[in-house]
Amino acid sequence: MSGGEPRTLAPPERRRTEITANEKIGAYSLITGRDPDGPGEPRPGQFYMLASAERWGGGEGERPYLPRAFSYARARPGPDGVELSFLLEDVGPGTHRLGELRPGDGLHVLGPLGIGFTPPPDGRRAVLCGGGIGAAPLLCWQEERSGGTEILLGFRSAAHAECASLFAGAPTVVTDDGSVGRQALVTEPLRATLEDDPRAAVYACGPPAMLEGVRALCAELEVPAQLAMESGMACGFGACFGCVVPTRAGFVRLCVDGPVLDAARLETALTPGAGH
Amino acid sequence: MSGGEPRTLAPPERRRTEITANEKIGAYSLITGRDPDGPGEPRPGQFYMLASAERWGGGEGERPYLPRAFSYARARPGPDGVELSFLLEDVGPGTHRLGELRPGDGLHVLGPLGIGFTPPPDGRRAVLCGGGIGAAPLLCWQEERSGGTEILLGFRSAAHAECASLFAGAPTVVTDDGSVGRQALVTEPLRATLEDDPRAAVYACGPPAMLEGVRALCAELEVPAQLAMESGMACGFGACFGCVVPTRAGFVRLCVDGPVLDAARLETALTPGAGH
Amino acid sequence: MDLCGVQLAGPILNGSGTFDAIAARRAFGDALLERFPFDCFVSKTITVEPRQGNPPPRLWEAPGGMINSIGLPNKGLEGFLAADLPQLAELPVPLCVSVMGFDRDELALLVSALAERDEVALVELNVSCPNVETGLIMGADPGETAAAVERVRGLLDRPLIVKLTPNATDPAAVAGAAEAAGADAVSLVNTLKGMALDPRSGRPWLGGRTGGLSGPAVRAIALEQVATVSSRVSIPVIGMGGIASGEHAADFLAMGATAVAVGTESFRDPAAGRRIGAELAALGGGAAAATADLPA
Amino acid sequence: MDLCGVQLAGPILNGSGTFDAIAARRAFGDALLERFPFDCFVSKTITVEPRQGNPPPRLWEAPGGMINSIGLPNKGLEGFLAADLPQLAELPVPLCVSVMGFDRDELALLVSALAERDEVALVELNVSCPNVETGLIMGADPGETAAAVERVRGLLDRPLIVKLTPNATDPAAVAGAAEAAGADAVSLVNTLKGMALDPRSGRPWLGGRTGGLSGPAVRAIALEQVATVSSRVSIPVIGMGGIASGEHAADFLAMGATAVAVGTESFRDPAAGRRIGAELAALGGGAAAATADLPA
Ligand SMILES: Cc1cc2nc3c(=O)[nH]c(=O)nc-3n(C[C@H](O)[C@H](O)[C@H](O)COP(=O)(O)OP(=O)(O)OC[C@H]3O[C@@H](n4cnc5c(N)ncnc54)[C@H](O)[C@@H]3O)c2cc1C
Ligand SMILES: Cc1cc2nc3c(=O)[nH]c(=O)nc-3n(C[C@H](O)[C@H](O)[C@H](O)COP(=O)(O)OP(=O)(O)OC[C@H]3O[C@@H](n4cnc5c(N)ncnc54)[C@H](O)[C@@H]3O)c2cc1C
Ligand SMILES: Cc1cc2nc3c(=O)[nH]c(=O)nc-3n(C[C@H](O)[C@H](O)[C@H](O)COP(=O)(O)O)c2cc1C
Ligand SMILES: Cc1cc2nc3c(=O)[nH]c(=O)nc-3n(C[C@H](O)[C@H](O)[C@H](O)COP(=O)(O)O)c2cc1C
Ligand code: FES
Ligand code: FES
Repeated sequence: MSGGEPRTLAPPERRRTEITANEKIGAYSLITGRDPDGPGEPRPGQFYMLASAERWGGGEGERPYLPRAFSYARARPGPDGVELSFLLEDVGPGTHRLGELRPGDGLHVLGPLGIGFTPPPDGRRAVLCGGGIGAAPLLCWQEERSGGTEILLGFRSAAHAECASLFAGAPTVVTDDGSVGRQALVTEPLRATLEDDPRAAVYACGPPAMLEGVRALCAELEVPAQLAMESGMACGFGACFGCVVPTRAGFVRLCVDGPVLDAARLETALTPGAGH
Repeated sequence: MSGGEPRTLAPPERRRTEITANEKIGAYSLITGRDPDGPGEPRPGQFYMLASAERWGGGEGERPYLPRAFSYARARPGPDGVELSFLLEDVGPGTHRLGELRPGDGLHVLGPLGIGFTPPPDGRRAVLCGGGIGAAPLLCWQEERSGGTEILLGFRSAAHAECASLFAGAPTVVTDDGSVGRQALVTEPLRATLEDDPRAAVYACGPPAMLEGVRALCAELEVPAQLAMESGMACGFGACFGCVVPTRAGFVRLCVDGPVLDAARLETALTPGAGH
Repeated sequence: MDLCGVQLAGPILNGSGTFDAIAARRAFGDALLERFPFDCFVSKTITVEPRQGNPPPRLWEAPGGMINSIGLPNKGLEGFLAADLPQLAELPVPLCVSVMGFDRDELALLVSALAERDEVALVELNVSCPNVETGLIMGADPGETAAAVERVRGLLDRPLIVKLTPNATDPAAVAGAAEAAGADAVSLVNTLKGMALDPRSGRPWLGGRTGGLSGPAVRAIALEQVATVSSRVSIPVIGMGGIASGEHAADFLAMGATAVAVGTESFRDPAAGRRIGAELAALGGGAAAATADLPA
Repeated sequence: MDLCGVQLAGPILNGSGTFDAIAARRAFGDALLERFPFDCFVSKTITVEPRQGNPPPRLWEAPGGMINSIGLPNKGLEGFLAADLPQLAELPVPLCVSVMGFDRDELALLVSALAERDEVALVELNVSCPNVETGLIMGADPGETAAAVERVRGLLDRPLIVKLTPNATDPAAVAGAAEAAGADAVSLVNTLKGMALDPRSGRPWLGGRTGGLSGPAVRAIALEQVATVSSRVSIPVIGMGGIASGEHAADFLAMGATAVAVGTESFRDPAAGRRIGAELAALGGGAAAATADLPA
């Protein structure tokens, strides 16, 4: 950590980790790599830039060429270094290639990067709100905040909702098609719990439209919210200036000033080109 | 065949074949693909342009990007189409990728291409002379010429020489290091047999320096020779004009006017950029 | 569709010098004609005198593409008219002949000779070479290009295409000059100047020392130039550079091209043009674009 | 080695705008300074006024590279001097500041302000932008470039590098003009103009509509320009464009570059510069080149 920000510093070079597991969790994959050379305690909300060591750019790949950004979903100490897990949704060539990795394969990582979640101010209860693959950073955030967190998750379908089983307790799950839980957007149960008891701090991650729904709702109910956002990234460490999102104070680079942003800084959580 | 040339026509498009076998033959790999849509009777000396169906250019690969040229080593009729075998030496990204193919994988082929070997004129005996991976086209040429062929093969080492076992009869084998047969260049036994009985026609394939040795020797002894040559190819069907070699009559495209050239057409078999 | 008054069954041409229909027929026989990959065939560039081309090696595989230093080998005008033209006339699609002259008199000689042959539906001027009189690359200079077009315009009663080089500060200015001088269409991009070294010797790999880069690596550059040129001229634009799928073709059409050409991708599969045309048609936009100009 | 009188431990620079040492230090802490990837640090280009840069999206992944439309966001001259310069002065390597002006007065303002600061070892003029007075891209035109260099040359007692754009008909002529006007070195290539469309909407993807292509896709183009420029000028040439390995770096040095810069490859690994330097040293040639100019 530096300057009080929830930021664990990264070694200044890409390193090779070894895949120890790749599990299918419904529509997603949970890949785990053993990282003997990286810090053992990344902060929930931080992310890593990932690339498979083989068949990825630089002599092998047309696309993927650049590394891809992923929130870590779990970091567990092991005898040979921290075991980092990432929850992936296959949306294109990079996520597809990462999802193919098998135990023993090499995974290049740079990280942890960016600023993670800040604990709730003045004794508010934490409400974690995820949309789809946005569940990933909430997993380690729940693990770190032993007890007292409420979890609301929205998914497209039952296959996507399977990853709710990774969470402790009984998350509230809604789906677009009603196949698991109520047929609703996740902002619906969020509104219910916040109206019920507004002494909360919301932690949200998900697609831009959902984050914008959360932002508008929290602004309306005057509940503080931290949004873990996405944007296209080339480097992840502030070098390319490619990952900016608009804030009330102008563009900020999501990789060094985020990916977690206080919702109050945003006029909107919708950024052109983000999401898919 | 067209116009009396030993040339079987190819379908005018790349097609997908399925790998049925990939055997290690010492230092080389013999890969076999089932080709239901191609002609069953290519002519020995003809070649195919190959690319693996996955992880090769066009969205996947930086290099290999273009297909690679390979003489077919065997073509055997099967119930579901001809089984085409290629003998490969791993010298770079393309041959490496092809050597990794496993049964069931897709192999893109275009061919057969080019002009193959012409039978010996006026009752001469055929002397097949191969250097290293140059043994490949001699294999099918020997199979087609039932009996009466003499086979001389030179290799770098015993591991390379293992592929001599693919030939019928008892090929004469020499190696650079003397680990199998005499320590000699293959032009040595070639000189011996031609001086013994010059009523021969030589069919040679191998690295440029060896082909040049064969060419010079056959010119000296006035023995006709056909050389199956190599050059860097982008297309294999005359489109790019990239594969030219110098002849006494100027540059010719090896892919449509070769790869088998009458040695008498050449001043030298050495071409800048060919071989490795 | 209609390209400068010539009716084509679709918008897919080949890039000059990337498909030799005569050699391909030797390899593939008449099946080539039955499943011909292009809607219009563009010949390799011919010159007045025969040329052997550059010494090998002529090819280098680059990230996402290749570099060639072929050097315009061709039989020369007479050889082309005698040996090649009759065979190209047998193709099932209209013929465009590409020509290059090292001065304007050569260009005039080439164009007037072609003007006499009915087999020739269109002529393309490849101006990516230095003018031996002025030393300037014709296609990089608006004035040079205009002068070349003016010189030959009156000699030909058929459409005249000017093929632009991307190695220019302002290709749109060159396109505008070509249009003003009477060109019926422009095509772009030709290859980008590039170079590679022999990993063993550290000296230039290509026999011609430098060469031209083509393939997917240049697609983004080509698309930008096509968009800029299309917005500057009102004559048809033929877009090319790294097109390898129907989606890529659709991108060029969306940025203002009337037709597209497939070059390097044909080396990977001689049927690439046909596949790309079919993919484009399946996208809808392409089919629409292809038929939009047909007379009612 | 010696670069225009500045002593460097090796020949590896970063490309301007491809490494923000201040942001990187926030991510990596002081370990960055202990294992600093470059032998000389080049700042992102600064302008007189602060700039927000282009709207997102700013990035597109292309075959063998990427397109960016960043749009030169920076704090402006005052902000740079106050906030950034003190932090950049802590880096363990000499500092080169890159500047861009939209007219010559702006350039003069920037260069004279930097001339007063001892922390600045070299200044690079990024001339890949239009001169708002003449409308010409400064770096594509020899006369414009010469006038810009002449205007600032007398204002600076330290080495002045001119960064050339590859989007020019004759970059060597521009380099020659820069040399004649007093530049101490030239660097090239900047990015190549390119474009990509949003696969969903078919409209330009980048917020800035067009962008600059970089990475391995441009390496062959860059190498050719570096070779041509090196043969035309006698001042040092800093080569860049797609360098991703020591072998690539060695190729640029073999074609006449005195030093090389690593850009896009740093995005894949912040330590790329260090790796490339080590690979180059292992090849021998690089180490030789790196020490050849050291005073005896
Ligand atoms: C901080 C952060 C954390 C993240 N955490 C996770 C996580 O935990 N799990 C997870 O699954 N994902 C996560 N993501 C998203 C993940 O990084 C992307 O899904 C991934 O980069 C997509 O790469 P791809 O190659 O699979 O798909 P791409 O093909 O790159 O497609 C992704 C989107 O990029 C755009 N696109 C398409 N083609 C191009 C192109 N050529 N160039 C540029 N853009 C293009 C489109 O909008 C497309 O929908 C995170 C992103 C960020 C920034
Ligand atoms: C008609 C014909 C028949 C052939 N038959 C056979 C056969 O039966 N079996 C067999 O194993 N091989 C055969 N070959 C050779 C085979 O085609 C080559 O070994 C293969 O293309 C090498 O590809 P690669 O990617 O593995 O190696 P590459 O990396 O392409 O290396 C091969 C050589 O190409 C050069 N080179 C290196 N980099 C580049 C580059 N970027 N661009 C261009 N050239 C480069 C170098 O000289 C290098 O040594 C045949 C070739 C021809 C023309
Ligand atoms: C091997 C090769 C030869 C070429 N020869 C010519 C030529 O003779 N005349 C010409 O105008 N363009 C020639 N070109 C350029 C192509 O027609 C085309 O403009 C360029 O390759 C870009 O398209 P692509 O990326 O689809 O190949 C040649 C290109 C290649 C690769
Ligand atoms: C994201 C990005 C931002 C850049 N910003 C600048 C800049 O501010 N000033 C400049 O002179 N060049 C800039 N460049 C160009 C690089 O310095 C370099 O010239 C170019 O990228 C080619 O090198 P590469 O292929 O190694 O990246 C930028 C390049 C990239 C990719
Ligand atoms: S991803 Fe490069 S600056 Fe943020
Ligand atoms: S390989 Fe293309 S012409 Fe021979």
